Amino acid sequence: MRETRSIMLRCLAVSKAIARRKPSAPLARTILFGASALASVSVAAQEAESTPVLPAERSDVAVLSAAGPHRIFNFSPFGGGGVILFEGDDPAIKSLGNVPATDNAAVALPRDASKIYLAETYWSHGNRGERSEILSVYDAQTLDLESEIPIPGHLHVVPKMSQMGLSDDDSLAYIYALVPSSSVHVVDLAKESLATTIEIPGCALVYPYGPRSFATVCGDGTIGSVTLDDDNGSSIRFSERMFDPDNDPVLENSIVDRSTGEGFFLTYTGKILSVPLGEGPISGETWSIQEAAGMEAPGTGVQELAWRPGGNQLMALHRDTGRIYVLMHPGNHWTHKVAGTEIWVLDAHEHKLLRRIPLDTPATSVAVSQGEDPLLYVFGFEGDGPGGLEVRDATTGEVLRGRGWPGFGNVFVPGN
Amino acid sequence: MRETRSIMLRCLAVSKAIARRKPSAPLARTILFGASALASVSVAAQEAESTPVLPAERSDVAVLSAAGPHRIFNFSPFGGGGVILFEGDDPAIKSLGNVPATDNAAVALPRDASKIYLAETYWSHGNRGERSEILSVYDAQTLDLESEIPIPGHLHVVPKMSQMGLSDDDSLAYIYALVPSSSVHVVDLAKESLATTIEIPGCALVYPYGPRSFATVCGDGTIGSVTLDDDNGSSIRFSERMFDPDNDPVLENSIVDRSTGEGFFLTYTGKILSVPLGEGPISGETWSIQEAAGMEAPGTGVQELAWRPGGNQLMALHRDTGRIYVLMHPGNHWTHKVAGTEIWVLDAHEHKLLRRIPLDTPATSVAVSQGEDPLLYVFGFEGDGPGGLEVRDATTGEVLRGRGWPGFGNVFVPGN
Amino acid sequence: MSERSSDNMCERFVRKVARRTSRRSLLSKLGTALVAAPIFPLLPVSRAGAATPDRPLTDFERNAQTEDPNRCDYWRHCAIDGIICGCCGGGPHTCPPGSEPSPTAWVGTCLNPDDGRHYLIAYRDCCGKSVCTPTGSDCRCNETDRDLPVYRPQSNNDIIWCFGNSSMAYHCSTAAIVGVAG
Amino acid sequence: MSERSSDNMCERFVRKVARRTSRRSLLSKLGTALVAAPIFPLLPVSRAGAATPDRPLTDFERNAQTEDPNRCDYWRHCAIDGIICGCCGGGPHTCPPGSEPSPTAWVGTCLNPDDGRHYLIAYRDCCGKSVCTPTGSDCRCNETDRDLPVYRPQSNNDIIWCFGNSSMAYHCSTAAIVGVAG
Repeated sequence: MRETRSIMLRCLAVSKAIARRKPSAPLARTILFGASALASVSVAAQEAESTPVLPAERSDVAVLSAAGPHRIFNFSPFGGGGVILFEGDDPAIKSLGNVPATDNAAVALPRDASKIYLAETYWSHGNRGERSEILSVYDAQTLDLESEIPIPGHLHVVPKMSQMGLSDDDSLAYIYALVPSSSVHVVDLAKESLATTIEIPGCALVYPYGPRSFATVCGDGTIGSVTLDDDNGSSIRFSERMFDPDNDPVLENSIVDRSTGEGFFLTYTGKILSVPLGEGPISGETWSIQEAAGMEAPGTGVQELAWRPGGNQLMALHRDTGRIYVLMHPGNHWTHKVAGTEIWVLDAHEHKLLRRIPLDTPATSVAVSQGEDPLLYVFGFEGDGPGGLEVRDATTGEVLRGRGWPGFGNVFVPGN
Repeated sequence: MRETRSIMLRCLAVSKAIARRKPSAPLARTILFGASALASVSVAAQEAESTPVLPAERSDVAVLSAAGPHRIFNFSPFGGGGVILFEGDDPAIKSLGNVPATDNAAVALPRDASKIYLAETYWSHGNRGERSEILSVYDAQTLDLESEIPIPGHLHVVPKMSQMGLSDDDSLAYIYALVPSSSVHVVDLAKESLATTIEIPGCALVYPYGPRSFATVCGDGTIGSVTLDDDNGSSIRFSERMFDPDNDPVLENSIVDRSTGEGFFLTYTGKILSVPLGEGPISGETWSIQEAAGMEAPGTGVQELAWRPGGNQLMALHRDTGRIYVLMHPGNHWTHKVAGTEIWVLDAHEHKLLRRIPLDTPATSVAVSQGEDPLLYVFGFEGDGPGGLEVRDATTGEVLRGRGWPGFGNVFVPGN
Repeated sequence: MSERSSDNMCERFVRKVARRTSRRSLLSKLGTALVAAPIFPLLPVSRAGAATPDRPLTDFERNAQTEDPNRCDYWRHCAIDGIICGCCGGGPHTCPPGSEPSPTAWVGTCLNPDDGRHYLIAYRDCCGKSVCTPTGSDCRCNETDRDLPVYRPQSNNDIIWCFGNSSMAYHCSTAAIVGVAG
Repeated sequence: MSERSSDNMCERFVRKVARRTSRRSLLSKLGTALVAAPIFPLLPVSRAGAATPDRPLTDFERNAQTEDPNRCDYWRHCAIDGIICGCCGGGPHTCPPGSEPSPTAWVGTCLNPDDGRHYLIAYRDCCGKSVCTPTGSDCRCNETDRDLPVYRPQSNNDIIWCFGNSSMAYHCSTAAIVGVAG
């Protein structure tokens, strides 16, 4: 045995010179790395040259600034993806960092985007072993995991905006689950614990509004609304039948304004159910976005070509101006996942088409920043290449910047 | 509250008619699915038509036949990949199934490929939580997990053939690890437990041979060989310095024949160290594959263009015929990971070039099946598209079949 | 290739749920339902009106083929969303080795162009194993004929149908014939 | 962006190893080494002869640029294998938010074309977080100037250099200047 062979990996000493950022100070010690590979690191002063020697660098970790209204949170919980953060004003649309998520996780952001909440399922050995159902809480500036709140579970599904959401005051998280029964888990975010679980048989998804309420969509064509009382008891109200669930159902990525409780439920054929979800009976008016555009409202024909909504996250609302953005494509009925070739901009209250924005490449998803100077984010582009993210002026529709990058998924923005 | 709304997901009864494969028998019961969505499934006899009704099908699970010599195990432990099985004789080169593996797992197969051994690291919450270091044992026909043997760990590295291997009789698994010191964990596969850990300071990787021995390569330019005694004690021998570890090191994916103990260690510049690893002192002869091809042996010049070995799993040995296959490309020194544009076929004992096989697309990896009618597998193609797997006649080099499919990695074959 | 039975899955499903949840009222309901019922995988429901013989064909139905089950345009795939198990070592009703068919499924009503009949197709996911790496260029599909939102779960193709499996990890999706659509 | 110190990492490394292993003899050796040594991240070694001023340039050195650190041909990347942290919210010596620099690293000796000097570059991996999804088209690199096999681990670019981190999950790789190659 050769005793001179030393252990390969040792935490050996070097001078603290580098730590103190004195780049040209000679190292006080050498580093041993195997007896036969002894060599010295010398940061000795170079012979005088015209350019200075580049200083030694200390490894550090980036921390983000607090999110402004143009921070972008792209969510793609598949194959090791998760949340990728961008800044809408960054000309390069370069990642600011990312947060991993399990396959089919769900996500929600508080209005100031100071946290990222992820409903996740883990098995201790990847696809097997002990199961953990948790709500992971990340600090959205350090991207450090802050806590893991045990929850009963969440629905594993192609990600939808309405799988999970926060109460208007950001104090409660509502998480939709399908087994053992269709229900919503309510998490008290301050206490970091489950507050209650509310069964919503026959209905699914959560559209929070106000301090302690959420809407839900039901398989019989009604809209439900659940309100929690102070003891976490709950009551549910239903509308009359407002849509045909077999032939022209409400799309999952419909929108309820968290603050005002105004619901905008979009159907496969392009009807919007405008439903104020305050007190009392739930009802509302139904209007057609094609009629708002001066066209005929299409029916449910499988060979009835018309402009129709389609995609994944196919609808966005700019709350202050009441503008609704919808991805539209020409197609027959049952093409509700087809990528949009245009974005239609509609006045949510006047029921008027304001603008049609043609897209160079069809896209499946759209989002809009809140507040002043809104930016329109278009993503989920078709094709084999990188998914891309295009940033447009939300008022004019003009392309401001964009960049190909890999991904698909949903985009979340602060202020919603 | 509407009491008629039933729980959404129930395991409700249906007739056993379908289970008994009587496809046209009417269902005895209806399926309830929410009060408002009541509908009946009727497999009633159709009105007489010319073609028979297709029978109802029962879900089942595929099980593979025992591996023949042309079974292929492609290993790509990144981003949710793992082992994908193919049959070299399948004209479509279609997946037979796959076994998941953690990022940077290591793999080994017994000679009959009846099992798949994976050294894996799991954290209970994906990238965090409790760590498990295990050797996962899969049945290679059912692809079911049979057991998880706790081990101290394995090196996380771009996968290499020599990270892990089995003794000639398939009874021991040798798993290379770097921390806390360079060492080899020996697992008794019958007892499903760790037999011992052997430190190999200054050396790395395992090239098993015989019942209880393995070679290893050392940072000072020597080859080591460890032999276990019956009590799992061990002794190590070293060769004299056989290569220049700073300038012309031995490549990691070098080969030792498990049965004969013949080692073929290939260096960056294309030298092969033929080292018989039996009893006594370790020594051998060094020959140049370029000289075997009638060329000059290249040096280590960074602007010295020559045919050089390069790639990932860049070398294969057909044991019965003593043929060595090496991926070669024209390049300077330090291009040892560049994809090969040719495969050179060499006689391991005569030190002669037998054939140069030009490749249509440069590839980083090569493998050969053992026994009669050997097949040559070329994979790890360059470019953005699917990695692909090309099957060639190992004697003539002729392309037999091939197919693009996503992936990169190593290929393991039975009989090695 | 041989077969392994997927019997008793529904039973296992309910037992697993029982272990995992603390909501006793629900469990007792489920338990009662089981006592009265033979054990068999949950079958999907037909959607009324899906198979009207004289309605026009959807684009999928116009283009569907019956030869290659490992392509998205195979007739049974009219409402599939996922990776075809045939690209992963399985088949139209066969899970790849080492995975398990889900006891639950979503359903499509697809036209077989060879016999002109509409069949109920159960898109049973194969589960318990990480996502399959398919070999083939047309293995990841998203067809939406009569696909409904998750509040109509049995007609929704976005849900991971791995409830009650040893783990809910999704591997791929099959398209088994359940019967003729009535 | 602000910074967080990566001090005391080596110490944490050894402590974690101590908790994880049962091999007491080794631990005592490591423990002894530590008592004698200030706590500081392990620094890589120079390879003798790497920086001979009059040797010809490698292909990488001929083509290297000093403008865009988020491309593979940036001068410091002469021996990198991995995803550039600058494509993930980090920088040449900065880990992306939420990840941790490894206390250990492999080393390259790279020529800075702007000053003609060879620098020792520590390719410290950022760890503790799943693999980064880079944004950019030239972020996954595999450069091999003077890259040696794993039996010369500190010059090997294939090893996941996440020893001693909270978890060994690999996120991306940085390329920090350690000093001028002597």
